[in-house]
Amino acid sequence: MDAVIASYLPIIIFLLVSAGIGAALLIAPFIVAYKDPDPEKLSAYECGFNAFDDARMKFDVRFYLVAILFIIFDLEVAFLFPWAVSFGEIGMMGFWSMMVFLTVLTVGFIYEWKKGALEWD
Amino acid sequence: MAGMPILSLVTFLPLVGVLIILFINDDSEIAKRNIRMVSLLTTGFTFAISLLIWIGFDTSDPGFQFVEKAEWLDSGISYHMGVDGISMLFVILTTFLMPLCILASWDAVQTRVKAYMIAFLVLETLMIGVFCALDIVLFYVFFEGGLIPMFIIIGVWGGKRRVYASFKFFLYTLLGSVLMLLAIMAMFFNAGTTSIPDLLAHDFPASMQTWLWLAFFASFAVKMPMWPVHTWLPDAHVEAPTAGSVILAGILLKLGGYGLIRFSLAMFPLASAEFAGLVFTLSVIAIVYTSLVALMQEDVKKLIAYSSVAHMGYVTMGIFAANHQGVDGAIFQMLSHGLVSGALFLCVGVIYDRMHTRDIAAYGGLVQIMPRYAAAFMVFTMANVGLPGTSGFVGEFLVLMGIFKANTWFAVIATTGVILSAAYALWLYRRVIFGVLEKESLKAMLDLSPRERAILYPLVVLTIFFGVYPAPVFDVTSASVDALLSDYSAALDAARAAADVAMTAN
Amino acid sequence: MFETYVVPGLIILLQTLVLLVSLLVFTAFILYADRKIWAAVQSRRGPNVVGPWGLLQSFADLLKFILKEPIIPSGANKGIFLLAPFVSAVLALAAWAVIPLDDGWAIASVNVGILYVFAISSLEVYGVIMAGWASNSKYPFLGALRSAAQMVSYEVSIGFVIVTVLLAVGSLNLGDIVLAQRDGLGTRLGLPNTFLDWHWLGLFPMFVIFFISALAETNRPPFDLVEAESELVAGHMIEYSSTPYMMFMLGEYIAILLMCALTVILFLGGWLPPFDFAPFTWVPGVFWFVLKLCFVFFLISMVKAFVPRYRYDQLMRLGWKVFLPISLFMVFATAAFLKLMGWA
Amino acid sequence: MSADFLSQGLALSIPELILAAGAMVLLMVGVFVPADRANATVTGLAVALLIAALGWMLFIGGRGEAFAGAFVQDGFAVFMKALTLIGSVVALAMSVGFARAEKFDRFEFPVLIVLATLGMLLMVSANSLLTLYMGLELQSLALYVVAAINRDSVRSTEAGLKYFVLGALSSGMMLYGISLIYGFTGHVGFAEIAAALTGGERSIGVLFGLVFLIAGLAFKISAVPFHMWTPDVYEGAPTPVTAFFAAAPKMAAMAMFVRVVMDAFAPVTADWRQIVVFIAIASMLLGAFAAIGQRNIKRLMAYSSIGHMGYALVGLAAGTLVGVKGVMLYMAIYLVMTLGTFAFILAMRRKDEGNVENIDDLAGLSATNPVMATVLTIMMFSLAGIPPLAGFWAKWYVFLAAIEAGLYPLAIIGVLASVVGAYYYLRIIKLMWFDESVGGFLPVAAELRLVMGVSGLFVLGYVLIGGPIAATAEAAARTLF
Amino acid sequence: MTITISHYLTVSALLFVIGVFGIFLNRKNVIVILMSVELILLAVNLNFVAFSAHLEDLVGQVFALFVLTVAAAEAAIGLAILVVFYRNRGSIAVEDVSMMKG
Repeated sequence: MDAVIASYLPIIIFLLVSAGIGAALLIAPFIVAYKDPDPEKLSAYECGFNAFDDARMKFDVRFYLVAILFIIFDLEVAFLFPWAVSFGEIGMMGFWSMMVFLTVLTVGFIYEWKKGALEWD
Repeated sequence: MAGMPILSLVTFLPLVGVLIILFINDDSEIAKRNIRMVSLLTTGFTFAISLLIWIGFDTSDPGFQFVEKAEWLDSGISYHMGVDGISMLFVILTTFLMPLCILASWDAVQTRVKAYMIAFLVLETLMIGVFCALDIVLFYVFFEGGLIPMFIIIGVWGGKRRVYASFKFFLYTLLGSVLMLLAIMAMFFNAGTTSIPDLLAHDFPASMQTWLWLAFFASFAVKMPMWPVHTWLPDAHVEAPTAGSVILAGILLKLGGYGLIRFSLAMFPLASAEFAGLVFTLSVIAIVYTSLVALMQEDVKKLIAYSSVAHMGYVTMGIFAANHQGVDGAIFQMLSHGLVSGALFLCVGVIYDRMHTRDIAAYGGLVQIMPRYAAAFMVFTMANVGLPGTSGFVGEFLVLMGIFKANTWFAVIATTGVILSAAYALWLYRRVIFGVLEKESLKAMLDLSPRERAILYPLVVLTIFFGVYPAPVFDVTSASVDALLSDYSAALDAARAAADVAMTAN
Repeated sequence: MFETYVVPGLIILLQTLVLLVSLLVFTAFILYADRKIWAAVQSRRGPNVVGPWGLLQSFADLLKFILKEPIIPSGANKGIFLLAPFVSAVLALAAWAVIPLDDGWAIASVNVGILYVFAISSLEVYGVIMAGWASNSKYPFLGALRSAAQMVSYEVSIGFVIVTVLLAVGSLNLGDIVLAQRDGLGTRLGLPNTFLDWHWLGLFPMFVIFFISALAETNRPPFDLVEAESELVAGHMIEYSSTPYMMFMLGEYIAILLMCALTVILFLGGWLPPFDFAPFTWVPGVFWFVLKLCFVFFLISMVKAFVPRYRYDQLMRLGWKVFLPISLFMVFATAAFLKLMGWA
Repeated sequence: MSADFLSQGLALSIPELILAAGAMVLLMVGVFVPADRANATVTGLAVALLIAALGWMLFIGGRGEAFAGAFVQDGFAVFMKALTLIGSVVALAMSVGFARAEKFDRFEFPVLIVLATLGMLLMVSANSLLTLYMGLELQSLALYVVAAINRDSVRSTEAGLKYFVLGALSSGMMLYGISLIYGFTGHVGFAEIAAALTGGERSIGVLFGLVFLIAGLAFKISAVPFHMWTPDVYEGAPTPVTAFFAAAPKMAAMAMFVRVVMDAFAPVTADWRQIVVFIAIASMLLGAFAAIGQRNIKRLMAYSSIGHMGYALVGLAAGTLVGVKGVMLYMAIYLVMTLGTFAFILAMRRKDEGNVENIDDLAGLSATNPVMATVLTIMMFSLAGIPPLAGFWAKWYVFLAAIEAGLYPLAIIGVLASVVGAYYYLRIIKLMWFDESVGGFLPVAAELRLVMGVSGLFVLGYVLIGGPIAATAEAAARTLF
Repeated sequence: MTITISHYLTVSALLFVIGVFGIFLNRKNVIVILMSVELILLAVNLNFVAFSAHLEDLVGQVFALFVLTVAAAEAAIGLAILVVFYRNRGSIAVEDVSMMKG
């Protein structure tokens, strides 16, 4: 069995088993539980009165902002991972490269901060 | 005088005038007057200096004279100027007509005088440059550059349909010449030079000559103009201001003829011989057809415009007859036409300035109130018809002789054009000058003013002078034309010999 | 074929079942423990009816959930609505595949273990978003958005924290990360191998940040704004009932345990004993691991009991304006320090 | 990796480093300086930075390859970078008045310009597909934002969105091409690719890759059939942005195009030539015909630029020294013309209406603002390629190359398209000179006057100063051979 | 069955084509276009990694990392532009991206 399969096959099996457990749990009540649906029960929850417009409404643009910031920073992290792992082998050049990179990131971060992108209200 | 760059001086002198004019504001009458004076002085001075060229010209030398050469722009291209017997007189013609044009616009142009004069002076530089250029790229630059001022002149100061006319003029001419541009590039790569003397000495391969000839023909035929690409010309002539028409008819059309002699005939002899039939056919159609069209015109300027097309038909035929009479005649015809048609447009301008109409029917009986005008107009009409004793006769006669030698049938048909031209020209003259002076508005018209006399009389003198004594022109041209034709026949003989060798080898 | 694939496959299957079952059972008791601790802090008795001291309470709850009527709101997007709890629970479980309980005791000892965990826990946000969107109801939708924003905000800090650990370790394998803590700061300072070698000391600020971020990442109090009963009722889970609801809760608790396990592995020396000499070395590693796990969970539970809930803006400010700069700076500092000391 | 290697590379890329570090500093200056002065300060500093980079590159910096051959600073690069930097500087300087008048004061604009310029410099110097991609994306990402910078305007944001969608698509296609080229040649360095393609049978995979790569490149220079974004972006973006779009990125993208096909794919010239010929013809024709009906002058300039890129590609299609030189000169001259024209467009301001963009607003301009009208007339004639103006020489060089390479049909179609193109340039001249005035424009800001004046003089005086420029271009082009 | 390079190429070609078609045939929502772009980049990355393994050359993987980064930046900017556009126009339907026609 080659090495890659050897280390990842368990993960696949593990995933399958957990999926099986999950599926079993999910399906169980549909098989055994008592069912008596009526419109009141099936309508969406909304503080005591009927929902009056589409639930998938506009929402605050700041959520987008957070999403965008997340993409950027998470990606930096993705770069930092291999750098950190091989930190011992890449010498001063590797160190300084990443320092420059992080400086750039910091500049961007300061910019965001000063522009108020991090203010929630 | 040796060592003085006289050709450059003549070419760029008008630009000095432009510089001066740039610093004058045209906001008052006095300023406008100053602008006109500066322009007149500039053109006059240019003419005076250009006469030095004629004086210093060595008629026995068939090659280029007053040559100037300098590195320019890029490898291959150079700033190369010079004149020979073929081009020299066109330079003089240009510088001669320019002051007359300025004078002709003295009162006629009242709006944007500054821009108008700048455009004319720039145009003069470019036109002189075309005839002086000894580098083919330089030639093209001057040749094409002329479109810019002419476009503005027609479009801004022209008549009712000026926009249409100016666009048509510009696009037709441009369309023709871009193909020539490609041909120039191809020649550059084949011969490795853009110097006209070198290109003249270079033998282009026969197959290439065909294409090059066609490309050049596309440009010059539009510029001449030849049937069927002449349709821009009536529009442009009619709509242009008087001085614009004079320049168009007097000089710009000659660029085409000059180009045909200098490039088509001299550089591509094999193709010229091959296509002579085509040219003859087109020319003959032009002569007959446009003469007939001219007969139908109700507009004075349009009539003269169509007559120009017909006359240019003789020129092309003369050139491609490729014999001494033909080429000499063509050159003479062009010079003469430059004077005569220019003069005719000036004559039209005279009455147009008074009546603001070009309708033939609006006139009649002018001889009674404007005798001097009638006399001058008559001389030019006769010259246009080609009556012996006027310059028009010499050129036309020589051309017809040349064509007879080349092809009798074409000559016969072409001769009918002479009769037709007599018909329309005399008819025009009769309707405008003779007849009963019945229109009230006409009766108030004055005869020629001193300024108009100063414009028209020199032209009258020259028209008759060259009609009686054409020798000064032929003196200048003969050596160069001889050289050209001997090269031409040598090339044809060589090609024939090569073909024979090829035949026998087979 | 048989020997190469089927036999090892069956062995792995067995191990997996053992691990999963024990994990689920463990979770059941952790839940119970959570409620008990909370009750104790509030001077209540907590669950005490089912089984001795109420020990079987969680199992009773399970049965109750299964027997409840599963409701799918009429406006909901049925497929996604059901998929959401499934995703939450399965992903939470899946991450456990690489967690080493003892030296070599991991179902899969992949050499990108930490990346795998990081990736799987990033995916958990999908469960929340799917639930919020599929419910087609306003409160779940808002709750899901808030929850997603919260999770991603803190994930960045967690990422930086992990990077500092990796700088010190030089491997992505979770087992290696644990083993590297055998010789840490303490040893370098000349002490014997003890719990002072573990990263919690050397990377103390990161340890704190990690712990708090873990709370936010798993929507635990004081950052449980998603379920904030007073504001959003129950966040993305409002429309759920029966086992789908239970699976969210299950996923949440397993994720909490996972975060505890990660804390243990990254900062508390995994299965290593606190003192590397007898009698501590006689105790099997898995015991130490579970012990540490329980300790961390106890901390989390205590936090729930006595820290008041944050406002949403405070939460975001903490994440972006406090943790992120600090952890970013710590990456600089750690790297520079390691270079300066010549330790890397 | 020795320190020598690194320091040499850093020394060669100092212009880029100036811009990179400078952009960071500018960003910080922008946020810390009081908001009312931020834009002016940052713009001034950005201009200084760009000029510093230009000066360093021209007078101090060395020449050579660096970073294991991924970056090259040769004569060609210096020439095209100089054009790019000039384009950026002028476009930025021209934005000052607009920013003041139209309340368009975001200090991010100059910063983004600096970043985009940095990307362009990288593109020009790229000697490997990786560098190329990074430079290209740095440029593109900055440009997407710049196009949408007026975030309260539907048109600006729509321009940004369109540019983004099509830009992302094109870089995706290009990347796909790059991945195929990498896969089938095994290299990303231009020299190595060329070596791998020499001699051996070239695989269909490489050709596919080449097609995709060229598609992406064509998008960046807005050549047909990848031009769709150009008119909308030109029209929608704020005018200084359009001016920038028209000037700098075109230079860099064309330089990149030239280097890629001339360096990496020199062994398969016959293959890419067909594509380039097709693109050139299509661009010239579309640029000529589609511009005729336009009423918005920015949109008209967009079609004009499409056409002009077609002409520039004619030179590239030749694939010879003359051709490359032609492309370089074409771009240089086009840069001047386009900057001059956009200085004019920025100066089209009326008292009550602010900036106007309609061609009809030009009517009768020669009576009200004769100097402005004259400058634009010169520009239009030059764009139409009428001698003796600079635009003619630009065409001269590229068509010369086409004729030399025997691409007669291309040359013929090209010159015919230029005649059609002349029509719409003439239409503008006609409006200004032949038509009745509809009211003049406000007095022109000093910096715009300067740009108009200098570009007008350049276009007019090219016949006098063209020699040294052509010689420089030729020397620079030689470095590619 | 062994998985060869051509299998990877086929998959990535399919992804690429789906992405391109997603852009051109999609007439509804700009977000779908953004997703299609991501799909194209995914295809590219698959190519790079497959080639990298096939050629036993690391450059491909490095390239893939770069592409990944740029793709993220691109997605961020794309979303940002889309948000401002939505704020101005009130819609992100493809047919509404049409203030300017040409």
